[in-house]
Amino acid sequence: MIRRVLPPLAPALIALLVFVAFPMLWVVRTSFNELEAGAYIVDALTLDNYTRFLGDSWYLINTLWFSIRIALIATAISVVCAYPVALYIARTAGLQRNILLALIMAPLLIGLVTLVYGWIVIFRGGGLLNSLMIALHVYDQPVRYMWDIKGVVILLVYIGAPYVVLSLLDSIERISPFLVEAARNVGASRWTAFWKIVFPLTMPGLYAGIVIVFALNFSAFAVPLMIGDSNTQMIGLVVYREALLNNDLPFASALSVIMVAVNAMILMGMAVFFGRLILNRLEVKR
Amino acid sequence: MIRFDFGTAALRLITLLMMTFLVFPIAVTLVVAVNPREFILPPNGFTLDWFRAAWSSKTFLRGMGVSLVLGIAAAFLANVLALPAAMALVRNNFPGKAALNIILMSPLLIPTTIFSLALYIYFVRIGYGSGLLPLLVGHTIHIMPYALRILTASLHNLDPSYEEAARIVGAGRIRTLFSITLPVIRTGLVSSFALCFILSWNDFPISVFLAPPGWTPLPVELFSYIKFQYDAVAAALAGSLILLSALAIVIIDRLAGLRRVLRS
Amino acid sequence: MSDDAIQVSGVVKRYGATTAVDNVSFNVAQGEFVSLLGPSGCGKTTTLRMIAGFVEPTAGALRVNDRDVTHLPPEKRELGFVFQNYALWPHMTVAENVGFGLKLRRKSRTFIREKIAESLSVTGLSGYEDRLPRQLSGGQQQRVALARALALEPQVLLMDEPLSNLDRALRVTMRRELKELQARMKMTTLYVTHDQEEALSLSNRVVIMNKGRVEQVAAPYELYENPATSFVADFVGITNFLEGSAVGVDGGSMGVRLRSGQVLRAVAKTAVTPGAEVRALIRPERVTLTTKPVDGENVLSGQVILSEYFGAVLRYSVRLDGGEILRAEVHNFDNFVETGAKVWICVLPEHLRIIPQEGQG
Amino acid sequence: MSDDAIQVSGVVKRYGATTAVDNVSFNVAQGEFVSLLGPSGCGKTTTLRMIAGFVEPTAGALRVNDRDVTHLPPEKRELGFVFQNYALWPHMTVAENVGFGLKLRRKSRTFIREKIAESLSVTGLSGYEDRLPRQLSGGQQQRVALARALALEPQVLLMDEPLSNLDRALRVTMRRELKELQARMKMTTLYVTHDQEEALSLSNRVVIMNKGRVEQVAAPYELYENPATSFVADFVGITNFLEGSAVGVDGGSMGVRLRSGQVLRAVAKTAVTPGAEVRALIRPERVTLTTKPVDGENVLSGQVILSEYFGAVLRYSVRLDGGEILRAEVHNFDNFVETGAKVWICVLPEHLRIIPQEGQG
Amino acid sequence: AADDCMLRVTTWGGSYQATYESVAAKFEEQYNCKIEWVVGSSPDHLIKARLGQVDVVTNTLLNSIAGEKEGLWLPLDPAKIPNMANLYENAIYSKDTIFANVGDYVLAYNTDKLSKAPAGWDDLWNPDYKNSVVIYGVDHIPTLSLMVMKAEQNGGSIDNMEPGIDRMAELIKSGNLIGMLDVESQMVSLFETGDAALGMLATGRMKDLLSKGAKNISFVRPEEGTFPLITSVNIHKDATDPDMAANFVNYILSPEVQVAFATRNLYAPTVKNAEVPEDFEYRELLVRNEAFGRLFLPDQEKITANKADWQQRLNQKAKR
Ligand SMILES: Nc1ncnc2c1ncn2[C@@H]1O[C@H](COP(=O)(O)OP(=O)(O)OP(=O)(O)O)[C@@H](O)[C@H]1O
Ligand SMILES: Nc1ncnc2c1ncn2[C@@H]1O[C@H](COP(=O)(O)OP(=O)(O)OP(=O)(O)O)[C@@H](O)[C@H]1O
Ligand SMILES: [Mg+2]
Ligand SMILES: [Mg+2]
Repeated sequence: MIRRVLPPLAPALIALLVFVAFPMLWVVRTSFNELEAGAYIVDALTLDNYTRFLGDSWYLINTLWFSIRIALIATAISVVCAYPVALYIARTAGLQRNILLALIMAPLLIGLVTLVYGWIVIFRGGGLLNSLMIALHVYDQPVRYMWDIKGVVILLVYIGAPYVVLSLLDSIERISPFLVEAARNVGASRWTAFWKIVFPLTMPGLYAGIVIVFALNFSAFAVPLMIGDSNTQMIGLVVYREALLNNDLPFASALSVIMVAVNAMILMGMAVFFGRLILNRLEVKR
Repeated sequence: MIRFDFGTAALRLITLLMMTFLVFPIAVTLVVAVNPREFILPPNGFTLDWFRAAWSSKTFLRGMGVSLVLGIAAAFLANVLALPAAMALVRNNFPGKAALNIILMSPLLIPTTIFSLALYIYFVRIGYGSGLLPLLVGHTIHIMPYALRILTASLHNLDPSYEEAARIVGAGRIRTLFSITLPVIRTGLVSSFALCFILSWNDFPISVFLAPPGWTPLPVELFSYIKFQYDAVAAALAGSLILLSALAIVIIDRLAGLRRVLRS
Repeated sequence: MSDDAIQVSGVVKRYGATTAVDNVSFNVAQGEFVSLLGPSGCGKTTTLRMIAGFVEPTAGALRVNDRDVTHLPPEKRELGFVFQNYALWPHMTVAENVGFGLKLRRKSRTFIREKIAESLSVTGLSGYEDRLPRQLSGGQQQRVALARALALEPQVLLMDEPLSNLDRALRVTMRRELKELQARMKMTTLYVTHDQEEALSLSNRVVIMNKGRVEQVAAPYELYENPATSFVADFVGITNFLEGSAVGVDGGSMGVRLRSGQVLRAVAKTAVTPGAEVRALIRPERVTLTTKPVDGENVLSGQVILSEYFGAVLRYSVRLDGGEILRAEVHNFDNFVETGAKVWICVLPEHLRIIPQEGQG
Repeated sequence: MSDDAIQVSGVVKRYGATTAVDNVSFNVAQGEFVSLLGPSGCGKTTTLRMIAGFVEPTAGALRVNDRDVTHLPPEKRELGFVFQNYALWPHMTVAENVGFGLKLRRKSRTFIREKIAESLSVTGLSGYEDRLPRQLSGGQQQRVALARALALEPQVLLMDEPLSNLDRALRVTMRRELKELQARMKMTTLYVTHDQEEALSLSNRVVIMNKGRVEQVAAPYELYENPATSFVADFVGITNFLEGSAVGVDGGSMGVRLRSGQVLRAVAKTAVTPGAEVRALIRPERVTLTTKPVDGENVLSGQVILSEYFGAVLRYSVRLDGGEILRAEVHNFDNFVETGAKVWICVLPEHLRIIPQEGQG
Repeated sequence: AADDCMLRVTTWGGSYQATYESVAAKFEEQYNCKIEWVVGSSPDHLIKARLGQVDVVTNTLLNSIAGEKEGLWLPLDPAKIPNMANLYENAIYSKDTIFANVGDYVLAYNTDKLSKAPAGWDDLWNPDYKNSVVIYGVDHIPTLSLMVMKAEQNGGSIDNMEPGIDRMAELIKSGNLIGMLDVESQMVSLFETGDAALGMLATGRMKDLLSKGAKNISFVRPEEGTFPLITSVNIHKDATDPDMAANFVNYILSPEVQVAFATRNLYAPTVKNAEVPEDFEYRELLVRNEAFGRLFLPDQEKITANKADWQQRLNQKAKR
């Protein structure tokens, strides 16, 4: 087994060892250092950086739990938005398909940095979104989207949804239509056939999408940086600020170590959950 | 055939809404890019000044070139690393597989800022502080887990007998991979490549640390630019990118169509 | 007409330039067992899939139990269906596959459990409940597909070669079980097969298809003994065709002059004009073959060029002195005739069937 | 031993708790045609896949053309293989599927084109060159799979039920083509089938498998006439088993006392101790059935309880007065016997085969 | 030769780099030495300096101080940098660090929305300006400086920040703020579109606004003082060619380059002999004379040491 499994995994594992594990040793080491006044880093062996975060319920609630919550919410919305689109695209072909795929990828291709212009025009107090909503009588006072968590979530969805579509497509396309027919034949409506047959079989793609988008969201910093306010304490942004604006590398390193641990636990949880749910069944070897 | 006609109308509507959601900001950006008053809507005229400025900026053009080359190279390398790993993971059940999966996903767990900083410091320590290698490695490693996930999903539904059939007519592992496996999972492969390219194309933190002088990718150039300068030049650049992608799609479609015509 | 469970009227299916099914019409009465028999690619599966609602006909109408179902979605048609390629849901165990339809019908848990157990035991799969489809052999998968359809006890059951991957012994058993089930539950059954034995032994009537068209619809005996076309004659059982011209047509009797000039006497069942080009059809099992010279009417001589052993049957191919190849089947034999041996062949006049040569008006 | 093309020695395959193949050994000589015959799920496919190198045996060794291939990758084994589920490459046309192996061997374009055309014409698929697999019917797909293997003219060909989805007429034709091809190209062939007719008519020898084990390896006639176990007897053709005890064993002759007390005389081929529990095996086609009372040795009377029509064959199930069910086949018949009719049955002593009852030491 | 001589100089991207590049050719020619621009954000400059990847560091004052503590810099030698003699006295921060140029953060306002010019920073708290005030994010020096200023004005000091933090929390809770922004250019657009009535703005951005023809935006420098935006320069201790680095620093301090940054980027000169042309349209935007004296520059070391703590306390107080 080892003989068969190791060679194909070796290049990736070696790359990870050399370019992730070794550099991360430095991060772990730095996380035990001290920061003197004036952003001066001193070699030390202290747990202060960890206790500063983990021992402070304010950080735990407003940064860690906040980030997890926002990442989960944005991921969930992305999935809900992207799934039907992926279903639709899977049924198209030729030019229509290419156009749809292009449109899906366009926002990512153009990049957040430039699209922020468009978003400001849409989001700002007297912007297009508020004008529209007020005109439609959804609400009558301008709502704050820009420099607010609402905008951050919308933007995370805006960026996340295309990734979900991309990761779902192949799973959807490879489902044999006979399986759906068989379900329809035993009395399943389209809807039931979808939920009981198609949906479970798209789980591999869905899982991929969720993992990707959750990881992106959880460590996001560009979106909260540009769309968020000082109160959007997304942990990725906090790391960015501590490392780059406050020069507090020890604290940023400790935060990173914590993030890696939390992230790994969440992803591990997802792996177990999805594995139990379906993936294990699809992985049985013939 | 009743493929997946689950409420076609509803699906079409949702897709339409989603596309609007995705495209609307782009459209607005385009309007900004031809609006003499930039962000003040409605536009009071039409100008190509911003476009002209964008296209006469050597930094942007060079940045675009760098991002393009970098994205393609990194996406390629990431998939090359991820594909065999994905195959090994999907085809075999062994103890510790879940843990291995997480290890392979590790670049995804580390905040990009710290990852790139650590990688940068590491490269300097081992004496490769400058040059293109760190930049390429950084991008490749960062996007590899994404490729791994998408390819794994693709391989889940692949019937192994396709490969067996190729092996038995004399194709070695490599030939089977290229002639059978890859074509069969091509949607997944294209998705994976596209996703990797986009991730690299959009990356900011890794490039900030690892890009050697003269090889600054577009997002870094753009971010530096808009940090202070707030005009529609960047919007015009976005507009140019939209038009370029549209052109690329038409060309690809033509080529694909052409191939189909030639075959029949 | 109201006791027809299935009515197929003028149904056509085109895929681009290919016409898979071309103006097919037939009925299946309540409780009847009808087989669709025909060569590979003749449109059997397509016809069945149109009835089930998976494929929309290009033209024509379909009625099931006196309802026009032409545009009804499959789940409203209340038909059982067994797929040629099994179409088992890969993420469900055997038990879940079989129980899925019952669960949709909101049956009680105990009822479902019992029904699953019952269907699996009928198909010889007890003990496989928790396997996943890909852990089963081809034949086991096919049986799960069958069990899945049977569990719902449908009034009308459509089956697409449900036994093709089973071994002969199991096929015989399953065939009996199926027949018995069908009789007990009075299921109207439309059965696609390429196996004439299966079609003949199971069916009340058989629909013979060829190139998208119906060639003949008849009861098994009728079909075998009075094939309407030489295609049917050849497809339903093995047939020898000897070409010649009609001579001495006389009341109930007539002769066929073969290429060799020899005349075979036959019982005339259809009107043939003397001198017309005809074909004499002889079933291999109706031929008597000896290695000793015989004299008399309807004796042909020739040489054995191939012998095939099938256990209960020995089949010889004989090159007649006129050059034609004739196949003869021998049952209950104790000696083999060597290849190359000279043999004499007798055919009784009542076992010769004469049909006009086709494609000549 | 060096003229054995395939040697399978003590091969075992376990999937967790299931033992799919259990200590299987057999050889296939150069140019020989051997079939693996057995019920669904008995391990035929698994055995074949181990020889091809797709599945690694848990234990045992495999040799092909005197090379130990147990750990060789499939592409180094130089075998042809036809898959039970076709495994056509979905992204390649029919021609590309067939030509792929040739392209790997760097043959010239014209050569490849000709070979493709040839293989497709042998399998009756000319004109389908540019179709994609999904545009073909089940049988057509199976033929492409066959053409793909044949195009390479392999020295050793493994086939997993290559004809199971074909209609009978085509199957008979393909069978002949295959046999002829095999003889012409002297391909060593190992053929998995669940169809005993196919196995008997095609093979030089047949390996009978049951529950992962080999039951008997023998030439077709031997197998049919002298089955080693009642499993083989039953699986290879239909067999009647009548249970009783041995009486009057006397040189070449012996008797079996049935439950009804009646004694059947048989030619004794194996040594049996008087009084031993035995089974008398009678092939249905060896039975003579009449509606008129007959007297004499080895006549049993009973009542027809089921008749099945197969065209050339009519099969009756008769409940004997002793209660046993006996099946009789009638060929070349002109009348049917009604269900419920009283019938008399004769068996010749030389057509009775006596075996000890199994599981009794 | 030009091939061997190469000077690695950090710069911010965009217009700053553009100005640098516009004056570099002359230097490169004169000293036959190529300049390689290391573009990045301020923290990158420090990190790259830590790793010895640069020769001359254009920096923020905070980073210069941090680097100084870590011993990253070479003392600047007036003998090798003759132009240092022209520096204003307070433009020499330490033996390692001098100011290359200085901008400031002024109080910008929309003349359509405010009938008269705001009197001071306290106007940001004015309840009339609901949802129309912009200030920089809490990590940014102007906001931190404002916090210190408010602490001092309310009975506290940089060592007793409670009053300042309270005051800032009030501002956050007042509902006046459109946002505390991390991206400067977004503030420009807020003024441009009329969303913002009042707020902080760097003089460089103010110029962007004015040059775009935003006639309804004006600015004041409150009596309390404005917050400086300082560009400092250091020479790295491991510079490959310290003399050439000194030459470059000297060149930065030349009137020519000083005026270039003044006219192009609105960074006021730090040398006495740099004459900004009289006809320069945005002369008013350059911080000069008594305004220069009123620049509010609290103890940078204390700020860096404590700002994380202040931020957290502020966030807790503002309870958002
Ligand atoms: N999607 C399709 N596109 C084009 N042609 C098709 C398509 N599906 C089926 N056909 C063609 O229609 C004809 C009838 O196919 P069908 O599957 O009904 O045959 P069948 O009688 O079931 O054969 P088999 O016994 O081999 O399964 C075949 O010639 C096949 O190639
Ligand atoms: N991956 C697997 N895991 C567990 N059991 C398996 C697996 N693959 C096959 N089996 C079992 O091994 C046995 C032999 O399977 P195999 O496919 O060899 O049968 P077969 O003789 O080819 O049958 P058929 O004629 O139905 O195709 C079966 O009982 C099957 O359920
Ligand atoms: Mg079919
Ligand atoms: Mg099998």
